[in-house]
Parts: sequence; structure tokens; C-alpha cells
Amino acid sequence: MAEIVVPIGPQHPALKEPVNFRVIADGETIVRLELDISYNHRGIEKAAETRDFVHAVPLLERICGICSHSHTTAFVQGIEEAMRVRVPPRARYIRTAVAELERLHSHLLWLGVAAHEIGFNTLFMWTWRDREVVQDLLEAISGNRVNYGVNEVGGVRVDVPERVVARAMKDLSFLGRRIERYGTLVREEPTTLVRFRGVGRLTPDAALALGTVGPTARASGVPYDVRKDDPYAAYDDIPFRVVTQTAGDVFARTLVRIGEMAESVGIVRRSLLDLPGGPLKVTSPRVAPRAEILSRYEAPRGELVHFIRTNNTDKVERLDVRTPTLANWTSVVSSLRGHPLADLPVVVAAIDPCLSCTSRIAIARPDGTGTTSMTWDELRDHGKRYYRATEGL
Amino acid sequence: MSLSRRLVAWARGKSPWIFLFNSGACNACDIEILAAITPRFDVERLGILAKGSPRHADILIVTGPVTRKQAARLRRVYDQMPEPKYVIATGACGANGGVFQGLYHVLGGADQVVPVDIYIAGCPPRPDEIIDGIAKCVALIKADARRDGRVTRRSGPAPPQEAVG
Amino acid sequence: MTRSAAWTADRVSAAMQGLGTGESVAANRVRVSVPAARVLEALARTRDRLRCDHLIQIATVDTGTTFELHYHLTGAHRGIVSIRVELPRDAPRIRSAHGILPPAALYERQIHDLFGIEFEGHPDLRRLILNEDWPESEYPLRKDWVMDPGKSYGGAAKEVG
Amino acid sequence: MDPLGIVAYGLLFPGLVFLIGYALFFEFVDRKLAARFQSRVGPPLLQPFADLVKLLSKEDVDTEGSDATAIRAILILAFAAVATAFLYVPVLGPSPLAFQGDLVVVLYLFTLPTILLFLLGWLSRNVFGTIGGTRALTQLFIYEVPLFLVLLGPAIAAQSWSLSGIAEAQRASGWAVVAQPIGFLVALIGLQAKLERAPFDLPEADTELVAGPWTELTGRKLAMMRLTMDLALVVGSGLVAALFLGGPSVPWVVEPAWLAAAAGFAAFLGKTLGILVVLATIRSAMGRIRMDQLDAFGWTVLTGAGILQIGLVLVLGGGGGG
Repeated sequence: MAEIVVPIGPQHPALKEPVNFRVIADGETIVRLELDISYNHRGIEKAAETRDFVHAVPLLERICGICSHSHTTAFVQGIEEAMRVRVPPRARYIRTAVAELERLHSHLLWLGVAAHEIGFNTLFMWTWRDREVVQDLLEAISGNRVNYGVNEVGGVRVDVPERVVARAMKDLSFLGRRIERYGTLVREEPTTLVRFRGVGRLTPDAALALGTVGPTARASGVPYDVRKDDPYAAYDDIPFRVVTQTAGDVFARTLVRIGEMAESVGIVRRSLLDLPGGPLKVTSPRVAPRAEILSRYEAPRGELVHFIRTNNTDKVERLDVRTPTLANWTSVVSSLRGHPLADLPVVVAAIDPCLSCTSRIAIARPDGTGTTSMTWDELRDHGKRYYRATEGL
Repeated sequence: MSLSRRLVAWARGKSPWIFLFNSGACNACDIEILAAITPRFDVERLGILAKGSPRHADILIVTGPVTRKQAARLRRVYDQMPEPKYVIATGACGANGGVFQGLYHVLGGADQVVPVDIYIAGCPPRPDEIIDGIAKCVALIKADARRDGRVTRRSGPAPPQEAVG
Repeated sequence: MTRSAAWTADRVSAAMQGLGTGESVAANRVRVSVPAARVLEALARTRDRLRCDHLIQIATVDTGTTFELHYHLTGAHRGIVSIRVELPRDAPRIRSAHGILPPAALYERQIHDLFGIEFEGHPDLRRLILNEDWPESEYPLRKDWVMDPGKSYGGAAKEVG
Repeated sequence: MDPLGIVAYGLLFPGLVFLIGYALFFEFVDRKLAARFQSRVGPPLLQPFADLVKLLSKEDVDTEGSDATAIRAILILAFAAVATAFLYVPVLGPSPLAFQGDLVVVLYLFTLPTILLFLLGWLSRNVFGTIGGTRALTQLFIYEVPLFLVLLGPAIAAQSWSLSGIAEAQRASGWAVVAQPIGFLVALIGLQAKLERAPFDLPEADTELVAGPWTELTGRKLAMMRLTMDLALVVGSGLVAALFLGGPSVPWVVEPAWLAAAAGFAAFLGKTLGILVVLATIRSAMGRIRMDQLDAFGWTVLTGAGILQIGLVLVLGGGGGG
């Protein structure tokens, strides 16, 4: 059958955000995938160089609407490391609590969108109804549903009074029960199983070689988690488990995210109960000395990196942001080949792309022409051989 | 006013179908609009449906500052919509580019590319504020339908309209 | 805060014999400055001898006089190795690292678009970050680049319906 | 029946006007149930009517290069096919237009919209429409065989080819669903697939193909298409109710003729709404399956059950009858 080019995006109901796929499909199966993002590239890094640390935080908070706390925490921790400022423990605990609440609402959001991708709207509505509980909690703590404005250089701007902690405990136990309910639902509901299991499979070494991060990598058994590898905020003092699976397909990523939600509930409960006393922030100098910091953070979608270079002024000399979805796109292209068109939204949704973060990535067309990129070919052929061997495609 | 025009005004007010277009936003507004569709706010009780194709929609909700790359596509989507069509620009970005104003890859508010009828303030506006914006746009739709043309637009805060039928 | 495995500078220097010396810049991060021509060799050694299999990021800095590329790598040992390379400002060229680290193809394409650094051997360096009709050879993230109001940078013209 | 009565029957009461009203009410019940399952409030009663009127008042855009007249003809044909099929479905009692063999006519008229949907997708010169159209056609081949196989079960049991005749026969021999439960289940699943509702809404899969063949429809064309799908829902439920649940008949005998007709009509409403509730539950409970999975499910499970059911009917005579 002649190859037809299916343009999906940049405006498409399956995509919550503008990404453009040129899918070259043979009938229903995808032959090749060209990906083109950066429709919401705004040039934030250029702007960050013209704003001092106080004004940069609101700008960086709006890189991405879902993981706004991630970007501000990574940036602020980088600047604090450059200024050698010790953040008071109460601030570190509050940052951890808000970070895990953000992971909770982001994963619930993702579970709904993934269910919507396969047409299962009831689960989409249920998960988003429960997500409102997390939003209320965040609003109780920070006053905002989105873009909470919790962080500033040297500490946090909001306090968590006793009554909010009490209310949080009640909400968290409700959320714990709901997350357990979704865990069993996803394992038992036939159409979800049929549409998720075995789709977009990534072997552990393919996951590593393609540079995947976060739940996408952990679903293939790669146990990288910045909260354990390079602990920040209060992750040293709070015990939690890094959730991993081995199958590496969309179903495994769902299980990893549901497991992580259960862990997050535990972390938030622990961090709010053991909230140490003391000040919320410490006065930090206006100017950061000459330094070069690599600030890493475990965002809901994976490892987020802020490379900050300061030069003895109150502005950053250079801020280079590498977002988790940027790293995960490579795996989408290679794992989608040979899949039916119907799987494209599911596999894309499986890495939970946050395009506002990834306003810059583009994948070279992996059609393997020419000899210059032999290793790239070997990797892809290995992927295909692995797929054919195990899948019998 | 003839019965048929009143009937059309009632029908258009009762079934405003929206089409969500992200013209380079940080997706906070998009998520809040989606939250408006989910059980707690549930806009389907007002007859509002989120449609997949611009051909099926009456209201185009634009979120985010218009980036250079998305501008041509926003224009094309707007042109594809059948008349009578309305545009709601969401949040500070929709108004004038918000916090991203002046960045090299950003054109500014949605009105740089498409004529905007209603602006919703906020960064991001809460779901109930978005529903209020849609309700004001529905009032505009009904006024247009009754006049069988376009009521003159006033640029300024929306007048306190009578109870939205 | 406890840091992960003690990652000493001399272990890195031993692995990078003849290329550069390791210099500890953070508790778990060691930086090695390497001549631009031998960056691929340095990356290969980091991946093989120092068992770094995950490319965190290729950070780019325009210091006004030169371009700096920082390849940050990590592995199961949780230590971070940063390979630092300096490129002249006038004709910044470097070998593409996608052969050794496939995700590099991704980051290099973005750097090419925003900084104008040429990556030889890159399979597909088409324009992607900026809009299609963004003027050629205008690299917005360079320190000396300023938006020239007279010039048109693409995107839809101001035809409001 | 005198010609005037037939025209009144066809156009007014159980004909077009009632059909459109009942179809809109069906859409309301369907969306309201789906919303309630999702713990949402759901649309008001007159919502489908408002949608219809609004769409009729919208600008009718014809995509450049697409054959506008052909598309309009297709839509009118699809609407007419489904509306005519309803004439043979027994509503008050046996339909006055019934004749031996009207079951075949109804099944044919009921299949026509899907083929026209394929043509619509093909003509709309939109890649999503083309793929949506081909999916509609492939899906047609998959569920058509088991659905028709199973729908013929009650006909064989009642030894009659007239839909009203079969419904009448069940007055004596009891509802066919008792003797042919598998047939009833397969009929419901087949109906869900024919109406392209979740989990079989592949042609119009909004997250993959925008809106499938419907992507380019606007204004009046979209209104006509949505109405046709609602009509198909009513006709489908009426068909399954007549074949398996005894149609507009009430188990005990009602003396005066007009009361019998009223009781029959009430039974018809109750049974079709019952079927709608089942279809709406299926719609909310499941996600969409892929084409190859639909293929496997259709040919193995559905067709197998269909053949088994027909075998049973032939062997056991399917609950006496005749």
C-alpha cells in the first residue's frame, strides 16, 4: 500500500500541546516518524539573562504550567549553592512537600490524559476529579492552584500552619485509597490492558542508550532517580522507595507512575508531620559570586537540569535548562516504528511530554541514510531485531 | 424580532462548542480549561463541548502568547472555523504576551494574529473564571444573534450583563 | 546533605591521561578541560573507562570571547563528569557526538539553531527551534545578538481579521 | 389502512416527527447517563435540540476541491435510509406497511449509512477522513457477519421474514431472548459496533483521527450527520427490541384495541430505553480497542458465538414458534 503522510499536530485533540508529527504510515502501521516541537519556544533563557534573581523566579515558574515548582526549585537551589547559602530546614521540608504534591497532581493528570488517549473518558474524569483534592491542598498551602510562588532565593515564602497540616492528613488518606483503587482498575480493566501492555516497549539498554529519564526509564528497569542519586531539599531525611518495573512498555510506565503516587503521598505526610520549627528563609546576598553550578531536580517527568553560570553580578551569566521531556523524545521515535497508528497517541502520552518545558527539541530523521552515523543505525537495528525477536512482529 | 431569530439566538447561546488552541503557552491555562471540563466544574451542563476539529467549533479559545512559529497555524485554524465564530484570549499571555512579552520568539497577545472578542484575566485564570469568560462570550453571541450581525465591540471590561439566559 | 560516592579528581585524571586533568568543582562533580579536536576521544573514555552511560546535558556558554561546551555525564556510580571544551567565536566547529551518545544528536541540533555552532557529521542539522522564516545566520542566544527592530523575524504579519 | 392513514403513520406519529423527537431524547439520555457515570451533572434535556438548531444556523463551509453536491447527496441518502428503516419497525403493534421480507429491507437500509460514511470520508479529501472511512469499512466487515447471523435467529424461530410477524410470533412463544441469550448479547455488541460507539468508535476516534470522516463537516451537514447517527440508535434499539424482546407486545392480553396499542407503545418505549441504558453503560465502561484487536475479537468471539447460536436455533427449533 502506498505510504501516506499523516500530519498530527501541531493542533490535534490527542495532543494537549503543540507538537508536530509527520507520520509516514503504510496503511495503519507507522513506518517513519518525524517530530518537530518548539512551537512554544519563547526564548526564556535569553530573558533570564536580563533579570535579577528576584525577577527571574516568576519567569522561570512559567516555563511549564504543570511542573512550575520544579523549575523554580532547581533554579533557586542552584543560586543558593553558588552563594553558599544554608537554607533553613523548615524551608527544605516545605519545598519537598510542595514538590511531591506537584508530582501527585502531575501523575493524576497524566493518568487521565493517557486514559483519554485510548477513549476511556470515565477514568479521565475520575482521575481529574480526585486531582482537584490535590489542587485544593496546594491552594491551602500556597494560595494558588498553579504557579504556586513558593520559592525564593534563600528559602520559601509560605508557611504551613497546623490546621493545614491536619486537613492535609485527611486529604492524603483519601488520595491514598483512590490511588490504590486506580492501581487495581488499571490491572484489571480489559481494554486498558489490551491497549497498554506490550506497546512502545523499551529494553533497559535501549532506554539507557537513548537517554530516557524519569518514569519512562524506571519502567525499563533503569533505577535513576535524582532524589536518591543527588539528594536535595529534604529527600535525605525522608525514607522513600524508587519505584521501578522491568517490562518497559506503556503499562509498566503506568504502574511506575501509580507506585510513585503512593510514595509521594507517604513523603508529603512524613514531611508535613515532621515539619521542623525555625525560620522560613534566610536573608541572602544580592550578588552571586563567580561560579558554575549544575543543579539537578527530579521533576514528575524525569531529571530536570539547570546549568547556571554566575559572574559576580545579581544576574545569571548563562542559564541552560535541559528538561526531562527533551531527553525522552528520542525513545518515542524509535519505539513507535512498526506500531499501528492508533498507538501513537498512547506511546507519546506514555512519556508524559511536557512541551512547554521542551521548547527546543527536534529529532534527526532516523532514516539511516548514509554511512556517517553507523552507530545510530546499529542501535536502531538492535531495537528492531529485539522487537521482532520478542514480539514476532 | 422574528421567532426564528429568537430561536437561533437561544440555540447558539445554549450550545457554544469550544476549540482549544495552544499558541505557545506554558500549558497552565490549557490544564485549567481542561479542569473546567472535568466533574467539579463540568461545563457540559451549560452545553459546552470541547471539539476536536475547528470546523465543528463556535468559540476558539487561544492560550498563551503567540510564538512566531505558531502564528501562521493560529491564523489558519481561525480561518477554517465557520461563521459566526468568536475568539477568547486566555490569561495575561493572551492579552499582551504576559510575562513573555518582548522575548525574541514571541509576537505578543492573540490579537496580533486573530480578532479577539473576550479577554480572560489571570495567570492562569481559575476554571470558574474561564467559565465566566465563556458565559460573557455567550452573552455576546446571543446579542449578535438577536441583532443578526455583529454588535459593536467596546474594548474595556465586560459590562455587567443581565442574567445569562 | 550527604553526597553520593566519593568521586575523586585523580580517578578522572587517570582515565583522561594526556587529554586533561580532573578538577573537582562540586562534591560529586569533576570537570576536565579537553582540546576541542579530541572531544570524541574524551567522551568515549568517559563512557567506557568511567562507566558513564547517561548524558545529562550539553550546556553551552557564550563567554563573549569564546564558546564553551560542557558535556555532563553520569552513570550507575552516581558521580558526574563534565567535559569542558572551548571553541573560537568566529567559526565554531566540532565533531558531532551522536555516534557515542545518541541523545547528543538532539541537544546538538538545538545548540546549532540557537548558537550557530557547527556539528560535523550530524545526520540532520535542519532548522527546528525557531520559526521557518527566521532569518539565517541570526543566532538569538549569542551574547552580542540584539533584536533589531527594523528587521522582520518571521511569524504571521500583522493582518488582524 | 387507507393511504391518508399511511401517510400520517409514516410522517407524523411513529414516523418522521416522532422519530426525530425520540432520537433527540435518546441522545439526551445517552449523554446524561455517560455524564452520571463519570460523576458529572451532564447536559439539560433540550441540549440535543439546541445543538441541532445551532448547527443548522451555522455557515456551511465546503472544502475546496471536495465534491460538495456529492457529500450533501450522501448525507441525505443516509438520513433517508435510516428513516425508512424505522417504518418497518413495529411501534404500536404490527406495522401497517409490514410484508414478508421487510426484515431484509430493514437490515439493508440499516447498513447503508456505514458504506456512505466511507464514501463521505473518501470524498472529504482530508487524510483523517480517508483513514476514518477505511476504518469504518473494515469495521463493517468485521461485525456485519455475526450481527446478521444472530438477527436471523429469531426469524428462523418464528418462521417468518417480517419484523412485525416475528414480534407477533413471540406473543405466543415467549420472548426470543429467553431461548437465544447468546444471540441477544452478540446483537447488542454488534449494534454498538455498527453505531461506532466506544469501544468500537475507531472511525471517529477523536484522539487519533480528529473526527474521522466527519472532520470537514460543518453547519447543516454536521447537523444531518449527527441526526442520522441518533436515528440509527433508535432504529437499532427498536430492531433488537422487536426481534428479541417481543417488540410492542405486553405479555398479558389487553382487551380494547386502543388500550392494547397504548400498552404496546409503552412496552416499545420501555424496551428501547432499556437497550439504550445497556449501550450507554458499555460506552462509559471501556476504552477504544485497536483495529487489529477488533479484528481478532470480531472474527473469533463474535462470529463464533453467532454460529453457535444459529446452530442451536436450527437444531432445537429455537423455542417452537411458527
